[in-house]
Amino acid sequence: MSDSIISTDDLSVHFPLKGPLFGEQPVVRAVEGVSVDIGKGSFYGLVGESGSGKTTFGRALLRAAPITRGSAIYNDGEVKYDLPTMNKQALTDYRKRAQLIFQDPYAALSPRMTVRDIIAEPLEVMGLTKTREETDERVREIAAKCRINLEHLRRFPHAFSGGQRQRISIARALVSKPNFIVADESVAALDVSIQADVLNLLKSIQKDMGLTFLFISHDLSVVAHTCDHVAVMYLGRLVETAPTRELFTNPRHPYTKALLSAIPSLDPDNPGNPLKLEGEIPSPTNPPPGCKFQTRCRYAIDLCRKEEPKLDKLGAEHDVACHRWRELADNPQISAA
Amino acid sequence: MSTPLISVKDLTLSFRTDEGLVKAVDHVSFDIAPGEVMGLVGESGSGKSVTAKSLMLLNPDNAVYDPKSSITLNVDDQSIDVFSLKKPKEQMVIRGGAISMIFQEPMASFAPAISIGDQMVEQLMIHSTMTQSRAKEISIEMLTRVGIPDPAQRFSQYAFEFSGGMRQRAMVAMALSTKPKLLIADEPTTALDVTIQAQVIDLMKDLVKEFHMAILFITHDLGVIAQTADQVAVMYLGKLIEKGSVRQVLRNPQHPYTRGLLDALPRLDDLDTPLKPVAGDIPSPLDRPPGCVFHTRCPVSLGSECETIIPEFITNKDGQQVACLLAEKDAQKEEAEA
Amino acid sequence: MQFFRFAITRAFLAMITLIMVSLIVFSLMELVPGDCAERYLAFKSSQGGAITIADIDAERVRLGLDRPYLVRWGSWIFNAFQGEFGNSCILRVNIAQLLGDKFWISLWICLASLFVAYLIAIPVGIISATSKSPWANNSLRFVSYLGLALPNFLLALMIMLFSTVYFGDTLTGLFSKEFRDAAWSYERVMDFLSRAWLPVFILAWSATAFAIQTVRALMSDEVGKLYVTAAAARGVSGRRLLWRYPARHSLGPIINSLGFDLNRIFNELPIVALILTLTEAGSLLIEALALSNDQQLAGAIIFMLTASIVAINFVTDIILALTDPRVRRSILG
Amino acid sequence: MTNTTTNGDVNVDQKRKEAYFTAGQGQLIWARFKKQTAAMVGAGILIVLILAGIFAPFLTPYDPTIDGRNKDYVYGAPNVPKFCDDNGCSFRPFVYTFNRTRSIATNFRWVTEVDKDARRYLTFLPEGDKYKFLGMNFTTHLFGVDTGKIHLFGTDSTGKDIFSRTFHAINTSLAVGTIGVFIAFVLALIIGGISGYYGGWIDSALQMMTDTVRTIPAIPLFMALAAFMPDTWSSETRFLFISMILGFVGWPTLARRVRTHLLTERNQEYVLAAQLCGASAGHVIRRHLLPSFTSYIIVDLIISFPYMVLSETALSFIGLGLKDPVNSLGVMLQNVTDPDVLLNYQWHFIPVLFFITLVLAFVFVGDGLRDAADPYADTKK
Repeated sequence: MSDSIISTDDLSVHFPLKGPLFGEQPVVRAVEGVSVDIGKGSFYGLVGESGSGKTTFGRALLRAAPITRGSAIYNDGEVKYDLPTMNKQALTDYRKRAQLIFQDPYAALSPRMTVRDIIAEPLEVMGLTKTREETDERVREIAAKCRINLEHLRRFPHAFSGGQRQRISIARALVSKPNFIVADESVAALDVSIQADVLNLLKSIQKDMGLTFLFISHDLSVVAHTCDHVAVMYLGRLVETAPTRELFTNPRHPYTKALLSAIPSLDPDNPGNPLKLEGEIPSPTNPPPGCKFQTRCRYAIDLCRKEEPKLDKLGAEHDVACHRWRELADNPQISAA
Repeated sequence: MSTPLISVKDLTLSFRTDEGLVKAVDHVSFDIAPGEVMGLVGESGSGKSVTAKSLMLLNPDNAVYDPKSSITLNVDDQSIDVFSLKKPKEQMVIRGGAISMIFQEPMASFAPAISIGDQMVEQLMIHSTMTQSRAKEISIEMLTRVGIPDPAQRFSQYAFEFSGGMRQRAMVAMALSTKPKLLIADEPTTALDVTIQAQVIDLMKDLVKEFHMAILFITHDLGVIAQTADQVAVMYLGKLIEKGSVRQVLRNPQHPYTRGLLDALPRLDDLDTPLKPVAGDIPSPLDRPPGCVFHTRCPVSLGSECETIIPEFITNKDGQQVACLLAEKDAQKEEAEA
Repeated sequence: MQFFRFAITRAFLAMITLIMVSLIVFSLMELVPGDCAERYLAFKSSQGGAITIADIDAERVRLGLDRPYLVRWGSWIFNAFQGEFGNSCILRVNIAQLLGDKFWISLWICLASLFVAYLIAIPVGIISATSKSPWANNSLRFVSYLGLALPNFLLALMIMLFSTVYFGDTLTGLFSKEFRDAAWSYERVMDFLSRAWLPVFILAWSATAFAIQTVRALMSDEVGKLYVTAAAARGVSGRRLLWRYPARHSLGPIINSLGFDLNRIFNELPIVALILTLTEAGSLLIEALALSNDQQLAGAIIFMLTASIVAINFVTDIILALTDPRVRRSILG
Repeated sequence: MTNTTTNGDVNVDQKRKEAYFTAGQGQLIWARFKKQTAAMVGAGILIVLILAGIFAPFLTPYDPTIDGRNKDYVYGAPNVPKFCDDNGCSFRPFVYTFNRTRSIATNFRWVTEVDKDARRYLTFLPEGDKYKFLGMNFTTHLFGVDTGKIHLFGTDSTGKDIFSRTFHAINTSLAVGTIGVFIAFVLALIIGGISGYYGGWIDSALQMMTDTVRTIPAIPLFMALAAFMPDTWSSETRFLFISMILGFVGWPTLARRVRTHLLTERNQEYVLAAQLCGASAGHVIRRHLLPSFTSYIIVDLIISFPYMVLSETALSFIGLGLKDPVNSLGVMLQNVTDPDVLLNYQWHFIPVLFFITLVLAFVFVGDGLRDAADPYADTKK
């Protein structure tokens, strides 16, 4: 697709583990063969439980995690970079165009720098502004956009609550005027009453500045409300991807279905769909053979235990990686063979 | 109404800190009936955990309870004043006897170098006169009951050898092994993945029925509350601001904070309504607003009245209680009209 | 089997450490101006004999000092592992024989001090970490700091002088005169014990101060952990809560640091020995190290001290692996 | 009226809060440090002692070496200045003149007779022994007496003024400690820094090395080395050599701490944020790593300082460290080993008190700083 700002093909990230001195070295296959296209200007959601590899995938796109295999192309219309092979100069330029918003607003801000210095740091490092006045102006501009009280710029982070800190963190990510932002669980640490505020801020900024977001979250309801396209990951693999509404009304992968049904409903009289998962996500050092979800899947058959399913197109933008999605779609009452 | 299992009255508690006394819980009162699941909802800093720990006198040493606070526990036709329990022997009833507690982080709440089984047996033997082998039998039974595979082998393992979900199951097994009348669950599912959370909630629901115990379920997640609780109490900055049955509170919230919380929550069954955040930030516990604690963020604040008058609880005809001046005025108006 | 492999690996690592240590010690002794041959002949000349360069060279060849550096180190370390350190430069006697019991007595005195230090420090540290009274806390802190500020050689001196003045006995030495050269017997042991308490006490003095700080810091950390609250919530209380939970869990790091605590005591041994004139123990050390410039003897002593620290570290590693399930599982899988 | 006052209060409160909100690391540490009484007292004493050490040549009346001795007042007791006696009072404090004799009748001990009629009045800023300060020669001292000599802490076996010696000894001990700490710190920073910043196999190798060095009992080893110090070395060379030895004893522990700080700090999210902006290693070190651990390093330095002083004292005490004319607290402590001193000339213990005070002050300040050094610990949830 030409209008993708990021497109990956078979992207894998493996981390070596400290193992015995001799013999086979254990490897964590955090991300394995993930292919996605993130459309320019989209709010792309990436969902998964802990250990699904979603954070690593996001970092790999920012070249903060080593890409072991596969390709990842960044193309914003102005420049085009092949992420795994780009040179130092290209990387420096890429840093201006792609940024990260962290999860923990407490850990992400240096307690020893004033808010102004924190937001100005990317400008200084990247050499985007020439004079201090210019830097200050840029900082004030972005701070206003993120609804940070300008009088607070000389304060230190310890003066702020979680929501305010997260806004500072957002301002820092935006100050270099990037095109692509990875927001890694950026509202997970916030209270519900603050969370909506930050989500709305992200949405409005995305519209204003025409950004593309990769929004990583474990919370399906948050994703449902903010993203226009969602990818579901399980144990380093992509299991299903579709436009948000399509995914939430018509989930195809048994894991997506289970994930959706696991969200407790706000209606006390509606206990929800009883499709509950047994067991827990296996360790990425020692993944099961075949389909990675087979150990917890009630529909798993021999084929699932032997062969890993490939992503199957079932609509223009809806892909699913399951051997049995057709059968299951035809007959939802099907039982495990 | 029958006698409540536990009755908390005017619980007020401050912490002695470098900055002086910091009020964490302010005149909190609620009852829990036997076999009832009470959901205590609140955001960070609302004092919900501190309230729960008060029931077991587990707050750290710098906690100062207001002398007017009272907690009464009614078990076996006996009425126990919790604050009068001074000696460890007397406190046994609220610590693992009639009340048990499970915590948010199952990993941190098991001693790392003592096997899960040893910790379970220890608790059973403290609270009864049974033999060690009997205690072990019961422990393994409990582990089986909460759905831990290979319980006999798991019995001698350590917390770090369990997965997150298994640890929380083991925690539940341990808490229930002494057959308490009240289980305090402090954010028991927050650290878990959704699919595991669903498993643990199911398990707890089953066990409530089976053991006929009451639960004080503390969480910030209204969805979890909707699926587990009978009664709900909402806390904000150390104050209880609304309580009632789970259906009343979630379907017909009276307090502007509860309403705001529900509006701010992204819901899967309604993707079109935009999220409405509660304006402003949660004030630091160091500077609690005077008057109604919520007035700094309240969209319907009455101005100076809300800034000075601390609202009292009023009860509507369905038994739903709310502490809000606006609701009070509306009620008075209705009364006058009637 | 797994455990056996672990023990072997650890032993192997300990050996490597010891070899590295020996290289450092040996090199430093080499760096010192003058060698054994010069030193002995200088000593001889001071006794009145005339010496020439040729004499020194002949002596060098006799002692094997003309061989290359690494070869000499190799043969030194090879012999050292067999407990053979050659002859003393000046005294001209076999070092192993010269040290004999003396080294072991010193080692036992140090170990006894370490034991005493923790015997006091564990309860005191626990009390000071868990006590609610600020008064008790502050005074314990002050006392333990005094243990640092009043160096033990000064303490030794004061005790000694005090006893000289008031009891007429200097309390020095490890044996009374009549037992100094006697063979080991029941009486000699008793005599030894009646005098050994003083060096043990004095060496334990600042070791205790250090140990209290360690125990206190570890306990304060552990007491605040959630599992302690959780245990209290289950009805565990009093001493049982304290010992079975935080105290047990802070034991690991304490065991881990024992080797380095012993090192600190070794650092103080020579000075204390000098004051208490413990000729049987550490003062031989001083004599060899400081007074007679005997590099062969000095090297041997330092090597043996280090070897005992390495040995302690090895033992604590094994103990830790046996007592801490986390370590145990990571070895045994 | 009442309203304005409350408004004023609110403003003051607001200002106080804003001051806290805009307070940097140093200010926060100071604010926390100030609250600890013991540490503040320790800091006060420490500053006084350090100043006393630095300005010792001026503050004390005599040369501390053999040149400044008082031949006529060997083993002399302290002179306590008085304002009043039987002969009346005086605005100027005075001491008495002593006449000392010894003969077979007195068992060859010095016997002192006080001549209460011969007062020696204290004078301020008198000219006296020559000393060098900041490279210049001075002869003015803070105080003295108009005739004869004054010995506030008495004199030692050769008649040297213990008061002067004590203050100079503080100076020397602090200087040895400072150089020792400095050497240890430079080594620690290089080795711990490389280890912590690069990690991986470099870290493992350096850790192995550090641990090996840590297993060698340092003092016996350096005693052995010190023993080979030629007697011909000048006192300055000895001084440098001892400082270096102390530095080499101290570095492994410090290096471990530096490494741990670096490792934890390097993995902070805000460091990653800077790296994701393309920040160079230099920028990360300058803006994040250094500011984050300078406070810890200062704490570590202060905590290790008393051990340097203690080790120096120990070495000097057994005669392997500093020797006259350089005198340190260790040299001073050596004097009290003599039973004769304990029985007859107890004023030799005065330097011991100074020594204990100095070490205690360091320990308390170090402790207070350690508690204050991480002002952000409780803001992290």
